[in-house]
Amino acid sequence: MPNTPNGHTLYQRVMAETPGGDTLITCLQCGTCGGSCPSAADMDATPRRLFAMLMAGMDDEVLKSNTPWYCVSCYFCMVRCPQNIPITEIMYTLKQEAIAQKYFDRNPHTDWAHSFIGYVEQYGRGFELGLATRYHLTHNPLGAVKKTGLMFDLARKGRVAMMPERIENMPQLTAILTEAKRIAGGEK
Amino acid sequence: MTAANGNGRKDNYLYYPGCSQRATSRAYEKSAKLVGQALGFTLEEINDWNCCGATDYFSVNVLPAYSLVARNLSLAVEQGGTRDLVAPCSACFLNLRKTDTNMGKYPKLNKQVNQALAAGNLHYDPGTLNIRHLLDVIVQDIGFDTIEARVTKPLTGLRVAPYYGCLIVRPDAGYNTEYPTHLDELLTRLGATVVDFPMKTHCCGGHMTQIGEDVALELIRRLVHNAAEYDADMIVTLCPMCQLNLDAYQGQVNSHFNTDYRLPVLFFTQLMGLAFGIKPGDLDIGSEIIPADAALAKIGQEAETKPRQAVRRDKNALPMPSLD
Amino acid sequence: MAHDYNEFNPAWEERTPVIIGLLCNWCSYRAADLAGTSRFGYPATLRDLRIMCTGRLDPTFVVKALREGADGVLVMGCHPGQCHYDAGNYKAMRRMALLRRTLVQLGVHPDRVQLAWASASQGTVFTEMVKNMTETIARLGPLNWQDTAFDESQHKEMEAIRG
Amino acid sequence: MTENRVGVYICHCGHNIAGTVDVEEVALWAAGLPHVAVSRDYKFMCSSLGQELVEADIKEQHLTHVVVAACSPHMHEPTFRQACERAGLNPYLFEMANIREHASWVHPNDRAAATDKAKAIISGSVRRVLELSPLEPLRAPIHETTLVVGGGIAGINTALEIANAGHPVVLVEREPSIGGHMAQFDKTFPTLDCAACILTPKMFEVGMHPNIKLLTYSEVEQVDGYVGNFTVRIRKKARKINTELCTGCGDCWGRCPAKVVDNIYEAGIGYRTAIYRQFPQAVPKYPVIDVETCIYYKNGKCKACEKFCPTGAIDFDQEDEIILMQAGNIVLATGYDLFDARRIPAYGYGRLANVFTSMEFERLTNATGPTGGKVVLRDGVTAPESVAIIHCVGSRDKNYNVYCSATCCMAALKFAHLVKEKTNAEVYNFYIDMRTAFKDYEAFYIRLMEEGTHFIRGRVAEVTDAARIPGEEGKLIVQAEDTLVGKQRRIPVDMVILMGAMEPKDDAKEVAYRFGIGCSEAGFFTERHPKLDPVATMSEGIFIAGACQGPKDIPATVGQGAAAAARVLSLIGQGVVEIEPVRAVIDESRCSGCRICNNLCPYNAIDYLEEEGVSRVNAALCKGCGTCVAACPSQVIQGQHYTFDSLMSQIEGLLYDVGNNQNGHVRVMEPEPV
Repeated sequence: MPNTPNGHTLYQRVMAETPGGDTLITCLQCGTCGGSCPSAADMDATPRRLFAMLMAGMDDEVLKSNTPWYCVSCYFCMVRCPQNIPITEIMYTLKQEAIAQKYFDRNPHTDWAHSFIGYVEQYGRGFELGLATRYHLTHNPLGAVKKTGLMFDLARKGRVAMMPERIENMPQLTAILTEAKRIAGGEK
Repeated sequence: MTAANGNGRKDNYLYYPGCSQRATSRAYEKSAKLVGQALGFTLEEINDWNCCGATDYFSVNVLPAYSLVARNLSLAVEQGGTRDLVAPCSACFLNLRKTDTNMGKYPKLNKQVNQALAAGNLHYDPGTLNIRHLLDVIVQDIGFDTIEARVTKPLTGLRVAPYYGCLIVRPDAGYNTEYPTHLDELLTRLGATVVDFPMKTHCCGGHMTQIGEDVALELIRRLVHNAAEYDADMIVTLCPMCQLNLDAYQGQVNSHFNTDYRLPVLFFTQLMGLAFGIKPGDLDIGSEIIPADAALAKIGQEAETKPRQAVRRDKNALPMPSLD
Repeated sequence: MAHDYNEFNPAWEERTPVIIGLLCNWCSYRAADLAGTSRFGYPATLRDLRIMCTGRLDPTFVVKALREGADGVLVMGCHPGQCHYDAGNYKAMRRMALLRRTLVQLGVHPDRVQLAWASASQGTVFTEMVKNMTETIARLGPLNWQDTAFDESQHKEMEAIRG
Repeated sequence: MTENRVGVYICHCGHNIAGTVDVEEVALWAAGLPHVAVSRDYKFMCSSLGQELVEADIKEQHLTHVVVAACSPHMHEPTFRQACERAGLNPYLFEMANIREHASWVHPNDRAAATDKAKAIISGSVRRVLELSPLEPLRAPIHETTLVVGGGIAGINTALEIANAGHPVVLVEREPSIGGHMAQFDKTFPTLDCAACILTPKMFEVGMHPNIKLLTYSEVEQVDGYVGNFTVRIRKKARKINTELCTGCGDCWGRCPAKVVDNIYEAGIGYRTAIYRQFPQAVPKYPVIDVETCIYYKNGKCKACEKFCPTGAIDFDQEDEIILMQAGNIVLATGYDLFDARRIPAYGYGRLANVFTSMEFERLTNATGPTGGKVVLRDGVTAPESVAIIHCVGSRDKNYNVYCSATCCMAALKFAHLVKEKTNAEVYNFYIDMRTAFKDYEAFYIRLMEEGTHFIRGRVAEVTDAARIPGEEGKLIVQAEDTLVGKQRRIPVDMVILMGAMEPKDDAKEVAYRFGIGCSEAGFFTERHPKLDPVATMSEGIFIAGACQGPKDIPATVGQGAAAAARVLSLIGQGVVEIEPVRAVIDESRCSGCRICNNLCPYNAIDYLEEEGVSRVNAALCKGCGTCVAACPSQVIQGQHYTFDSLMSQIEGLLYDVGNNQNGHVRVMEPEPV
């Protein structure tokens, strides 16, 4: 069943929500993106195939796909795309859609992203130690042990901040983000 | 506008450090400031800047992510008018630039972001700032000749693999998006031997080291393998994320793939500092996980062999096309 | 593609902007033709006429168009250096500079009269120019410039002098 | 004076206009315009029935003026002018209202706005047509000589067709020999004919033809005039060879010590000497000295060629020659450039030794090429065991050229065959879509499949020498998504061939400007009509043929060459051309003799008559731009057909529904803030 919030297909929403995303309609299916992608081997569908699925209305499969989550944002596909489709940005939109529609409510990627955003929204800045700790302890306790050694190495070299830095005008940032979320919500 | 003193050079740049500069890449900030001092420019930090959102904020909610970045742009304009805004981190550079560009290109985005900014009594008109990477400033505004003239301890004998990473050249920052050469040229002017490094703009794995380690370790392996194949003594980076991934995860790459790479990874500003005669300690050399001292000890020594080059020529060969 | 010009200026209650286009036969008229054959859409604000060359631009045409009710005039020719008649567009440039200055003295915003270039192959350039000009005029609002410079008797006099 | 009776005709153009503009309503409305006697709408005005409608009305309704609202005047103005003339109405009392290109096609989603705009355009045209005066076209004889620019297969064919019909031709070629790109090729697809075997006889025929004057190593610098009477200035560059004496024996280039890379004929993979003949079958047979690389021109010494020349034909002091000629018609057959593959860094051309361009490969596989036809790697000796051929390099790509270059798929198949034949290497074709239209092409594709060529559907992402796994070391790795499998593949090969796009010549835009014709944004010359008039241009008497008009293969190029020749021959057959009487005329009785117009005229067509103290336009030189008309302070210069009154009236007409014309109220305005 296609997901059609507001009566739009996922394909239409992706094109509307991504800056420059309307070029997706001109995809030649040439595979330059899938050929360029450094993590294509781990994706269940190459970006090209994902776009074909998107156009075919296979919304459910698209939102379930791990493809956007393996995107490393290297922008190779985007600069090589013969149709100038902002593929990397479309991957961001697809992740956003998958989260919003609860397809990827909890997985390593979203957990990491949510932990990261949590710190940003709380302090205004990223906090690597806290982030890694929070994420790995909640999500991946086994991995956390491995990471502890690494964190220790970094700490020994003075490369870990022990306390998060908080920006001064946190209320201002909160107000901006709240408003942005309200606008984004209203659009859907 | 600040007074330009020749060659488009300016005394003072607005500076967006980014979160890493306060933790894992302190060495980068420290060396960048010292190099700036040596070359006669200062970096003026934007007051109360916030995180650029990295890649993760953009994957969850695009509009708040743009708004998050735009707050920094707005604060920068309040502080410095229309000056160049410099970011040393490639990811920050990309996000700041992307926000500015896309706000200019897509009126709807511009309107919405400014609507969000208004909630914090801020506003940003796209195109007001010129957002630049630190390397671009050093190469374009200071210029190779000035830099070369400042070199007191040339890095002769040191073989370096210039690693640009993705985000300083892509999607479009005015340089060749796949095979840039400005870092190569800079390192050559410092006296180092630049090795062929076909993977120079390939991905370091980004945040995948945290969430998809197998993917990331393979990407790091490719880079380190390629640099080693061309006999580099070290990899030189310009991005905190690249440095962290290649340096801190090299050990894990070795255990994962049963390899034995020991390639130190330094920031280009650290090498500039060394060439300018600044003390290694002041440049935070030693804070890398794979120690650079053995590689740095080669400076000034005669190399035993020539590094391998990609193009091997033969006297029967057909002419090669020129690259001009 | 109906436009709501009120968004730019509330004065567009009763009508939409009207721009007179003076297009040279060799470059910009063909660019407009190309925009048509390529089906590039643009606002229906432009009403154009063909002159052989922008060198034929008589400032009277522009004043006439504004007096007859146009909100703006767009003159388009070949790119500098590519005039079919060598340098007619440079002559247009000079006349235009003077004309715009004069129009300001008559109380007309100079942006209402613009000179631009599009080669025969630049359907997109032509389209963009019409869009930009329309937006400019939309922001400025209706001109309704009806005999402000002359009253009717003076006008007759001028006609008489002209013969 | 007779009463003005205007006929207005609104064309539906099928759905092209009627689909957007309410043509019936417009016709009804137009009937109410002042002086309009007849107003009709009709399905296709340009059809013979549509034209007859106009003709009948002119006769029966006694029309004095006609307006047809349809397509661009550049399309059908001549059609309706002829119709008027047939019915006895002076054709210059006709006006075309462009409601297709300028209305229905550009406002497709707004019927009301498109209809309103159509009315305004028609209103303007009706007002304008009433101000027009009858004119007679100027007539001029057609000069019999034809100038053909470009000596590739298109130009050769055009020149031969015209010359064989008995008319003189001047063929100008920039390079030292004619032959063009075809002379560089080894085989031609799909028949695998030897290119030289079929081209050389034609080149020879051109060289010997009594009606063809061949000017090689020459360029057209300036073109003036109009159809039937072009004046052309040609620079014949100094060959430094006295061709009267030279026998083409080859002793000179055999002794020349300056060896340089031949970037033109050998596509950069072979060498030539400073004095050289491009290839053995060159026409003409004479060599040329390249002064850029000749040692004598650098340091004043050497002259080896002069010493060994048996006939004393070397002339170091020879200078460029300027040739002025008259031509009645011009055919441009200037060809194409191959895409510069260095522009795509991901494919590594110039950086990775064994990445070749398609033209490099043509020379490599050509028996007269630098390796004697052996297919080897850049080291000059090793035969490849595996070869990747990449399609669409610089074609179908918004970053470079959006169009399909049309010939590369077939050329790639040809290469695959030649590689297989000569080296038995594995060949991988990476394509987006295989395009093998036209006669016998698909059969060739099937044949290549049967030969065992691998076809991978996927545009190559990158070519790299960065080995990832052991099997890749020392190879070029071609990385692409195999889109039919849906997986990324890395194929290690020894050689990569890039099928570069066919691009307009780098100076195509300058050439178009010089000859007064249009070109696309990319730089391909624009034909008068893409389907029905593919070799004519918007400029009368100037025709185009071959790849300068757009990418095409040899059969299509040859066809266009013949088509251009036929168009030229029909004009020569007419003997006389009619020229638009759009000219400036000075009312000498009112000219004050200020002479402002004299200096403004770009053609020096205005003379000052000292005795009369007035200026006069020389109609033969005037081209009707109107600059003087606009500048005359006494307004006594009239631009025929574009008179002051006609344009002023058209403006009034265009604005019939706004401003004063609508409600007539007068308002004094506050100055606008600037």
